[in-house]
Amino acid sequence: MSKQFLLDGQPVPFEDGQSILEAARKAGHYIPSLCWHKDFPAHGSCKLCIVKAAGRHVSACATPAKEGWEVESNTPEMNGERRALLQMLFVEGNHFCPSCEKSGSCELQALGYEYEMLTSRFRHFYPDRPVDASHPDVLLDFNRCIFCELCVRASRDVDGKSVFALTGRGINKHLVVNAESGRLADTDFSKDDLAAHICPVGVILHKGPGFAVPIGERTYDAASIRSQKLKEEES
Amino acid sequence: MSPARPPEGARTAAREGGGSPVSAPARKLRVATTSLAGCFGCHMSFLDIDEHLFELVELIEFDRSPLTDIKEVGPCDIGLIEGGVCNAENVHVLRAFRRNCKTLIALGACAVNGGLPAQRNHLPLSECLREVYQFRPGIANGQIPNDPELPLPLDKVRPIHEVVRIDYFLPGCPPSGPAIWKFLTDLIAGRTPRLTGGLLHYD
Amino acid sequence: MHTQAPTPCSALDGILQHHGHRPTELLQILINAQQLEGWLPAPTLTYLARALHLPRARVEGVAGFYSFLYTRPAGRFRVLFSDNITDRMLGNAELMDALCRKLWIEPGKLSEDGLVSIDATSCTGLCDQGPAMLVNGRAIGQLNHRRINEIAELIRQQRPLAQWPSEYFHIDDNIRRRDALLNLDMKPGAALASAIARGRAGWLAEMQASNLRGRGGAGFATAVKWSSARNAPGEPKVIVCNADEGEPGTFKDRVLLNTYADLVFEGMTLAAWAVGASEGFLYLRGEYSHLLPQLEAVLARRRAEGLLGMRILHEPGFDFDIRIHLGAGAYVCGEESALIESLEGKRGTPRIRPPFPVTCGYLGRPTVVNNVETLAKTCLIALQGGEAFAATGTAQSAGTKLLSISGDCAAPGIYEYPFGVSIARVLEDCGASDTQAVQVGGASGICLAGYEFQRRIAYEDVPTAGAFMIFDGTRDLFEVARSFVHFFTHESCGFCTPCRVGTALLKGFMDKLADGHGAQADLADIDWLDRLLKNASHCGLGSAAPNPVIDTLQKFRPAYERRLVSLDFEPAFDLDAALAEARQLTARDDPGAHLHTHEEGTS
Amino acid sequence: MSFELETAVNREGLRRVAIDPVSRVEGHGKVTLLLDEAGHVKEARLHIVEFRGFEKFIQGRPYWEVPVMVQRLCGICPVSHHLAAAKALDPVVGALTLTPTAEKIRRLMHYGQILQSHALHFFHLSSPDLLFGFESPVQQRNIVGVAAAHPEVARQGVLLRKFGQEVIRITAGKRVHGTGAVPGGVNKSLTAAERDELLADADQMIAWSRDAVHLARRLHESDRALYDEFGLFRSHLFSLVRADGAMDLYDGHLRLRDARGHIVRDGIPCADYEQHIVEEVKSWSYMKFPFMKDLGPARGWYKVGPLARVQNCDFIPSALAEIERQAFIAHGEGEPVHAPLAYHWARMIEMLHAAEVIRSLLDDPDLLSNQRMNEGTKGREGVGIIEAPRGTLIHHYRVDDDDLVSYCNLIVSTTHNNQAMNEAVRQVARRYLDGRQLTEGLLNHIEVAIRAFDPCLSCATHALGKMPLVVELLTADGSLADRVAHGG
Repeated sequence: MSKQFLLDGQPVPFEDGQSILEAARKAGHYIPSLCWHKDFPAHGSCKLCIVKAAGRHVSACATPAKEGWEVESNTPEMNGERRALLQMLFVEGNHFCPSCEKSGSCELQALGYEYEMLTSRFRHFYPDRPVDASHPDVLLDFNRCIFCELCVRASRDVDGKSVFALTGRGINKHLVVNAESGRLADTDFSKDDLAAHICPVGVILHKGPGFAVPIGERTYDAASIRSQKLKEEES
Repeated sequence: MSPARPPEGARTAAREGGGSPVSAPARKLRVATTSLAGCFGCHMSFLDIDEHLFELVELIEFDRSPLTDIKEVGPCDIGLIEGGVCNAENVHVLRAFRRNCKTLIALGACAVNGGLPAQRNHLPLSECLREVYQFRPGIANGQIPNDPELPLPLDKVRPIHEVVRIDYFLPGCPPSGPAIWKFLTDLIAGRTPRLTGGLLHYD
Repeated sequence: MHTQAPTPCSALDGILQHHGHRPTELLQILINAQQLEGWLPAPTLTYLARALHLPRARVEGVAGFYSFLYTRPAGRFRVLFSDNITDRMLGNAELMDALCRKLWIEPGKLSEDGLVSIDATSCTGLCDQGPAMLVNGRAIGQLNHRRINEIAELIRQQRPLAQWPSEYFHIDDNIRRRDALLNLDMKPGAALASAIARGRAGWLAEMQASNLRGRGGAGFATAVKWSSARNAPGEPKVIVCNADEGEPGTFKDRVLLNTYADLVFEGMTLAAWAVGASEGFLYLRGEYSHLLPQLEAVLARRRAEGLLGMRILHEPGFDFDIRIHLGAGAYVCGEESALIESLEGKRGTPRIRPPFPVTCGYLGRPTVVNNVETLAKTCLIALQGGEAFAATGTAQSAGTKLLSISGDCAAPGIYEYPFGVSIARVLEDCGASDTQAVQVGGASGICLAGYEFQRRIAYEDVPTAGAFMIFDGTRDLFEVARSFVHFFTHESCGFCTPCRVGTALLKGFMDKLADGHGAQADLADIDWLDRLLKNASHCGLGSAAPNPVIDTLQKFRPAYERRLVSLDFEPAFDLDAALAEARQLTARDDPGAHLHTHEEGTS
Repeated sequence: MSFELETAVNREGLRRVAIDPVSRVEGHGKVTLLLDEAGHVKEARLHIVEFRGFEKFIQGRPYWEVPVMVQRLCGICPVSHHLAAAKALDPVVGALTLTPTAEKIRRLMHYGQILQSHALHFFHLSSPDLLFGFESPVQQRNIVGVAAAHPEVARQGVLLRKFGQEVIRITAGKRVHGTGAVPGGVNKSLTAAERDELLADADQMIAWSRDAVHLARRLHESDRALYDEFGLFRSHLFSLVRADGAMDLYDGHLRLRDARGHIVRDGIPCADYEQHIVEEVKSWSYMKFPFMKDLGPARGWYKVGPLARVQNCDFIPSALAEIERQAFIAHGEGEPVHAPLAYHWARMIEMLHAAEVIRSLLDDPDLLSNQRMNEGTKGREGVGIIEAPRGTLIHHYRVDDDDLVSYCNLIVSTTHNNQAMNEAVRQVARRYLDGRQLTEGLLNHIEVAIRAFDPCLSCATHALGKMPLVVELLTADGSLADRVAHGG
């Protein structure tokens, strides 16, 4: 008998060491995430995967499942908190979906749809963030950064380059690149790096294609992020 | 807790019809619409309900709107606001709508979050005005327009919920005709509007 | 890369040499490197990154994390006014304003000649002798207008700090009430000798009997922590003394380290004996760097006396030494896993737990992190036995507690009480009158109203790391809460969404009310943000950040309500001010060029 | 032409009347009139009161984002902006020519846009004035009133617009603000099913468009005195024409005729627009006033849009529309037609042309091909000019070495017509309002004149702004004497 916990009343089997999120997705239950990626250790910063386990709020990606736990995830309370977290991410950056080429394939946007976020509600920060177009192949639009650090991790742990890092703190935290000039062109970044393909939002963009994919054929046009992510799990 | 009444966790109510025909309410609802700092795309999308327009006018009557010659909003059931707040006049119109409309709706990306015009927000207003009216090639008599008839621009473009209380939000750039139809028919029928079935978009 | 060699190359080499070119010493290296020019120019970061074989971006990331590290020119004199609520109550804003005016500069900006910059910083731990400031990291308390005038003159004359009057830098202990710990007059090594005599297991058993719980506020049983680390696989094990005393309103560790350093170091060594650790760190907050020379001297003496180093007190296999790491202005590093990150030379971001430090801490090794006071207390246990220790205090809170008392009272300072003492008793002892509220446990603690003054300081009632700030009837509790929200917003590491954005939003709402734009709807939004921060934050900073607001909204709600200008809705910004730039550009001032921010008759 | 009523000689003590907002136009503007004690009009101005700043904040954005971004200038003719920008940026990716598929899909999209916008303007916005009379009751004077009195007209208007919007949706992915054109080509071709969907209705659209032309013509001929004289003024006519002189709304070169109908400038390559056009800034409008540089501001202004285009071209390259054009030209009896209300007639002729072009494009197999993109040696600058529903639309960009936009200049259709609309307002004010007791119906005459131009005030406010019409009567000392709640 494998161990199991209850997710919104449904039994979910798990193996020792597996997180709530991993076990849930494997069993066909979607718990949302932005900073989690199956090829990297849990990061736990976006907090979208927040669930209530045994009455306590925890990050599902970073919390090992426990036998017999009752976990609440797809409830009005948890989804309401997720919606609020999404609203926070939207107001702190400059997310102008209408003219963003990532629109339709952006995970932040797709989660906004999934959790029926109709307004970003809070005061918009409208920060002044730069665009770095120095690199011949790749453009960085920092307006859209959500600090998931997937690029940081991919560049450091897989590409072996550490092109990206975070500096600053609190609401002034921001991404920098590995060059004294601060320009991506002065790093050893390549468009073939994993880090060039891992951004869940529209920060790291390949120059040129822009709006090459027509409306209707973008990642989340046809199917929700919920069904897409569960499908990825199956493959 | 928020000024809005979003469909918080209304997941259990997932069975209402998508844009189903509506039975007429006891009296026609009075609806006003306006565009602040928008592009009229949301009004165009409103017209993209196509033939439903004829159904709709059986259920509502228009007050102030770009489609009518009523210049000032009067007491209404529903107000639809397109566009964000970019100048002093927008503030006056928005407040007049809030005073007169029982239900005020932010229609489209600009009303909801400032939209594209808010991309000037990280720039000083003086830079924008000078660049456009004073310092560019192909200009004669370069100056910043300053007639008292012109409303002054605000330093930043604001979503309308930062200026008055808003009851509902209908995002999209613009929200599609079917989304607007679903939203309005929900509202007219007395259901909390929800954009289900792929009708919710931010672009 | 465009790299010009930093000017003081050889000096940097010396610093690198001193720190053995260890990447884990990155923060220490940056602190030392900054002393060369008062800031960290870009080429310096590049040079250090190369020398340490670290990605430059990581070095920049660390330099950008800590408040006391500057990656932009910061002035030969860097003045930081302590900005705890107690400093504010003592008029720090007026003094800062005065100094700025005298030196012709704006807060937060460097003077044109590069001479001086003036800014505010989080509580510097001199609440009993504020208002206080740091000048190039050196603490000066008891500021008043006369002293500010003199300081302005010294800066204008560019007089090196070493030539400033020494009494400026004098810091009082202000010990007002002594009990078991502060009365202890121990010969260095005595506690150690006693513990060694009991053997490691015997010593741990004594600790268990004492029921000593962590004095940092969380109250975890110290013996349990020690034995977990002892039983965890991995070597060498590490003892860390958390002297990152950043909680606003607390300063007991400053006093312990100033006058009772031997107890602290001996406590660390006692922990090492129990756990089997060989490496120790004292993580000293940057604000206390003035203590560094004397602490180093104590360590040197203890090494000479055989109380540190190889075969301590000749006990075979008992090898342990202590190094001091400085912090650099980051409250979050008081969180133990963030502290460990910082010790490793990284940004002070709290780790995901589990695993906990006792099994996987500094460089992945079993690591015990204890509070300064906790470690000092272990000397009492070693000397007098666990049972004797457990005999004082309450059932669940054994022993005594140091309180850092500040605010509206006659005698601010350090008070040691057995656990169980009532708030009222403390207030009486320190000469407080007309007390409206007491903030126990600092910004993240609890705000007690008058009807709660019979409650007791104890883990089972009012737990605290020791801060005890008193507000009399003249104080505005809304402003108290607002100052704490500013503090948390400034100190949020920014790792998780709710804390990074939520604290900034909360600050926005508090400032909206303070600026006269409050509406009833804002209180509901504040309440919702409070709950989200509490529920969803990654670490204790975020979940504690709303505490002052939650408490004051519950107990002092009228302080909020009287600020509301609308029962419904009110914009957060001044609409007329938003037209100011356009008015200026068009030279218009007609009625149409203005807006009333508060719409008449619609609220 | 005269600028006589632009600024009153002595503004103190005059009565101010404002029409705010101008309604049943796309966008937001206002008209102010200054009257003396006897009610004589001393000043009349159409102000554009909004400023949005696109030209500034677009700088620093990557060029490939621009065609999608600039659509948000205007929700009525987004396709025109989309395509003008794409055309301007084709040279930036080195696409000096497009693949036949890309060219034809863009054309299809654009003519869909012309069709829907013209239908919208005529049926939804202007037909109430024309069908019911300028002074008809406010309650009736809107599309709902038209639907009640002339249900078939309203229905055809709605369905014509719907068809145009469907053409756009199928080519751009969305009815408003799609993404079809990308620098160097398009991002999708048509499927056979999509083509068939449009083909099913295309012939009906031609038939209805023809009916609409005839309706406009009948209206015009039924009251020549009114239609030929209302708001009349003469000016130059300006538009793109194809190399052979044919009407082409997607591409071509620039041509200017004088008020008598003589071609005075021809064959101006789009890229040279800057050498010919200057924009004047006036203190009382956020919308600039363009004029031909060598002719000067007093003489060099012109009309753009359907009225200009139908007369500026040598012929319309589609059979039915060309027949209607000839009838229109015949109406002028050897002189160009300058009457603002003739804009509606010309507009319907263009709508018919658009329906015919769509119909014939749908037979073209290139629409289904996957040869969508061209590229070549990258350039750094481009000018894209297109005939938007309301007239000539100019987009001009420079791109820096890092692919970011470093300069953006936009001259939109309505801006070209700024002086013309002001002139029409003044003519109407002089003819109908001067010395009379002002009523809502009289004030609507002003708006009827503005509406004839189909001003897209959204476009016009790309600079950071917008267009409202209130009527306030001020006493000599400037205090409020009366307020005509225009339409209220």
